[in-house]
Amino acid sequence: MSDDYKPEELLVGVITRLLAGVRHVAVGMLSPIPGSASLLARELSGGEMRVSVLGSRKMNPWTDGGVELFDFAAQGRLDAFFLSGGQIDGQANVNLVGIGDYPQTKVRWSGSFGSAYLYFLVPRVILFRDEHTRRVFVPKVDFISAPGTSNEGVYRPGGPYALVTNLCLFGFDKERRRFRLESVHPGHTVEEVLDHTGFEIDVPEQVPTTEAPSAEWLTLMRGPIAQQIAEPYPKFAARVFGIAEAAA
Amino acid sequence: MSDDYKPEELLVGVITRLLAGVRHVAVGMLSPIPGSASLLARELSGGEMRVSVLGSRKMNPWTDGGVELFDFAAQGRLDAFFLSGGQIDGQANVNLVGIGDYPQTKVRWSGSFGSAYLYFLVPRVILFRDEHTRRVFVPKVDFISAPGTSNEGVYRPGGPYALVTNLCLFGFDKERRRFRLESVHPGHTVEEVLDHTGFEIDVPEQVPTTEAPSAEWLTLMRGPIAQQIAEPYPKFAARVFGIAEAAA
Amino acid sequence: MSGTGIVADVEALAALVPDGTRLGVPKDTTGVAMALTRALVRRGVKNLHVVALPQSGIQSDILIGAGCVDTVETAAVTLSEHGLAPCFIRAVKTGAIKLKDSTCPAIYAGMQAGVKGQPFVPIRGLIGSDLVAHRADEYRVIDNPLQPGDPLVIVPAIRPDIAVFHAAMADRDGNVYVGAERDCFTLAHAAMRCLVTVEEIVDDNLLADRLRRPATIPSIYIEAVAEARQGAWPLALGGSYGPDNDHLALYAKMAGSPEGFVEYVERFVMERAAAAE
Amino acid sequence: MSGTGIVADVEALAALVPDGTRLGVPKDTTGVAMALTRALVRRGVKNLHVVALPQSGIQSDILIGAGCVDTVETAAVTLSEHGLAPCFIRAVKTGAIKLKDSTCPAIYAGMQAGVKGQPFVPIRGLIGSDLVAHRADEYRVIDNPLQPGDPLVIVPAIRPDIAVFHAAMADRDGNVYVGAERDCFTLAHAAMRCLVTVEEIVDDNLLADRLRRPATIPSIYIEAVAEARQGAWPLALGGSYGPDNDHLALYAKMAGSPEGFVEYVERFVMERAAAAE
Repeated sequence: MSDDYKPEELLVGVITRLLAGVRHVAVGMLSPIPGSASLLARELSGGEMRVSVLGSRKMNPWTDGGVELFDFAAQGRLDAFFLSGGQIDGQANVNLVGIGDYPQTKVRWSGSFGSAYLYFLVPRVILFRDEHTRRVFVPKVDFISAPGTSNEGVYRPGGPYALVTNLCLFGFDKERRRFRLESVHPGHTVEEVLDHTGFEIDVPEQVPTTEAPSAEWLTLMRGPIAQQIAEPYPKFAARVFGIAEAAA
Repeated sequence: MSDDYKPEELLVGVITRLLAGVRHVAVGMLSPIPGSASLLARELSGGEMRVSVLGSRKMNPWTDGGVELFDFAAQGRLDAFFLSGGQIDGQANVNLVGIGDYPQTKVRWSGSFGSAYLYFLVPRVILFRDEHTRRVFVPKVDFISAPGTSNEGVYRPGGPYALVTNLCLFGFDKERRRFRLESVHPGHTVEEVLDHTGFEIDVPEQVPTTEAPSAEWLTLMRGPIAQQIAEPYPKFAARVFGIAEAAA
Repeated sequence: MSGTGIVADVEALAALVPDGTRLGVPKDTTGVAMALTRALVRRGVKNLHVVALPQSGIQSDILIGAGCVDTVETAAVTLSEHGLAPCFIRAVKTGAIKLKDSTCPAIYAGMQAGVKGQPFVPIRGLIGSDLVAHRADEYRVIDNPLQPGDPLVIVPAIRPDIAVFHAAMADRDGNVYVGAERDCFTLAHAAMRCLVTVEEIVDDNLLADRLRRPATIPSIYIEAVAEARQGAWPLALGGSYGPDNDHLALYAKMAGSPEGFVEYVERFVMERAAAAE
Repeated sequence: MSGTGIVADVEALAALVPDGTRLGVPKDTTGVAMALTRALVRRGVKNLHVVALPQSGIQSDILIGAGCVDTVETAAVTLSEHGLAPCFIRAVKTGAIKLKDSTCPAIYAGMQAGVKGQPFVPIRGLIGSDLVAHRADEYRVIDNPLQPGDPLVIVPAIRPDIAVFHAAMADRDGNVYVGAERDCFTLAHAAMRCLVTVEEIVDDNLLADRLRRPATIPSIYIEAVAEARQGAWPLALGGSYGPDNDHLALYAKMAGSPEGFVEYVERFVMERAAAAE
């Protein structure tokens, strides 16, 4: 364990652990932290894990159009994916559309992208949002882009596996349809998490501190992973891992 | 009109007339006579008509796999196609499977290919069979690969438009669900047609003789059309139009 | 249709797009016909129903801002790393456009059903999403006829009136080479009509080119083609050029206010003569 | 799956095909893995369920004649210009194989539904065909939920256990270039596993080759590849070589009698050592 790491490096470490044993993980657009974690997980798997990164030229195996990733997921070939949300509620419902009454919402975001599909079909959907506030983590989302849970009988091999924020790591209990606090990141507290979370969660008596990335992992992040992630995300690689943008 | 033509050239002429006004005609495998007629029709259209010939390298626009022709037809983009049958009955039902009780038929042919689809979707399906016998033209087919007619309510922009044989040309009356004798080829008679047809047909009082190909059409057939059809069908072009196989 | 027409320029293509067209467009990285989009604004097209495969960016944002759009059918409108799409956001808030919010795979599946001439397609997922609740007339939940007790969403086939995109090259017969951008096949096949801009019109037949043929859309789907150098600018054309990120950032900034957008259109849309496109 | 394996030869590939496999194969002109087919006969595979996209020829005929096949699911089995498929015809008459007769577009649509992970697909046509009557457990007529009074046939998704085909080249990562043979994409994507023979294994990465990438199936779908020169012989490989019509005529003649077929297998299948393939 090292004390000298950036918050992004901690999050990369957290997500990397969530990807253990995955055969194929896909990373969506604008996701440098999940992307770095996926590449680190691949490195740790000895190259066995497949990683595809949307927006990357080199880490993009698809040759059958934009539909291919979705078809691949629906066939059960994709084990892990990342989603975020403008709002996320306690049942893991995700809102990517807006705040207020649809359609004339008073706040509008881009749209639902592939969430309403992949959330059902990918076994480990990792929710990631680095703004842990009551504005984001609401009691009930204003618009369900993708529901966190489904009634019995609905074909749903996939769903929420964890929620990673800048404060903590949640697991999701599908039976109870609730998040459970798994660990709090170094420097933060359970109270802080509760203060900034707008929905009810399960809190065990002992909440561990999130494990910091090991020196070995940090070396990998700042070495080969930084080089790889610099291709789709040169600015991120420069800012977090300190490699020159030109290196991409 | 010319007296000096081969039976195949007569049939090419008959089919060419059936293709007047077509935007796109597709020709299936092993169909040199329909292929030649389609190419002649294109020539006469000043190149406006599109012709695709399965099995041809040059006259094959498809680049999205074998499904593309079927999708193209289902969208209503294909105006004419050719079908044949091991058996054809008086309601224009087509049998490409076999004779006897399915599945263990005592005679078995290759199979139904795309008939059960294209027969519904292509407005002018031209049935072509150059063996006019009661063995082929039966009262009722043993297996319906593709039905000649459908009940009301069934989506069916397409269907049988004509039946061309070595003896005559039939039209098809969709309301009455019966073939109607349109013309008898030179050298043959109505009685001969009736003798060799196993189903009931409508016979008008006056049955014209099938128009022979004009000298102009024969010149085109033996010139540019022979050259074009020699690419997919070198043996046919050599035998019928007398051009050297090497010319392909 | 009597063969594909090679037309003079994007203004000539834009003249072929009637008001009220359901216009199929690709996502930003696939080859967006931006020069043609500017020509559409110049021609003052109205009441477009934009259907994006499966999402859109600056193209839709400009058309919306310029008042050309009635309805947007999409999984998202976004300037991606340059932020939210400002004109889209404003139009949503004022109710100036009708929304048909969807999700990428539903638009893909719907358009593929359109390609196949089938009336609808059953797909997984979506059940319980408000996307379905708000489009209940189109997205129906049915019981799987092959396995009762298995609910499924069905999506109606999508056949745009006209698809428009930008590609690397076309030949004089109107065959269009799209390289790795397979979504262009889906758009061209699904749409009733297809208008294409290309970087370059080449003399050799692309279907006769063994290496290019597999990535060439045959002319039977293409109504007209116009040459438009840098026709995807400021977006990228895969294999040819990248996005002009400075310009996209400038757009995001200027379009952030209605006045700024008007100035953008004046400078970068209206004053760009057809010759310059 | 831990990356695609490059295996030594077609015998090694054949060893990966269990008895009872539902085997997806392409039509004659698409790149049929004939060398692998001979290896399957040598290995003595049993009870194959062959599903052809959408029809088959000498490949299925040999497998049927050699007793490797339990079920044939196809729009046709034919030697095309060389006539009917003799072993297939005999097996039908004796009831030695189960038949799942279909029509080309239903097999395409079913396999495309398999690619998309959807349970079925509605298609036009077919209503009133005995193909539907004899497969009533699979091909159902339903009422269009979006437009009552519009009957439609639904076809279940097809996902073969293993797809096998022959292609021009693969790289060392297992990416496979199929050129214009788009049906190979459908087979590879639809199948649970995919085994491929190629004319040549090349050193350069095919996905990095701008011209070949659009026609390359990425290795994520490919379990194993073996080099097999002339691996489609006596059939054609598009862009590489044509069919050996003399040999196909010889096959048609010899396979015309059971004894002749036995002799054919002896001469052209069993005695062809793996090295020769």
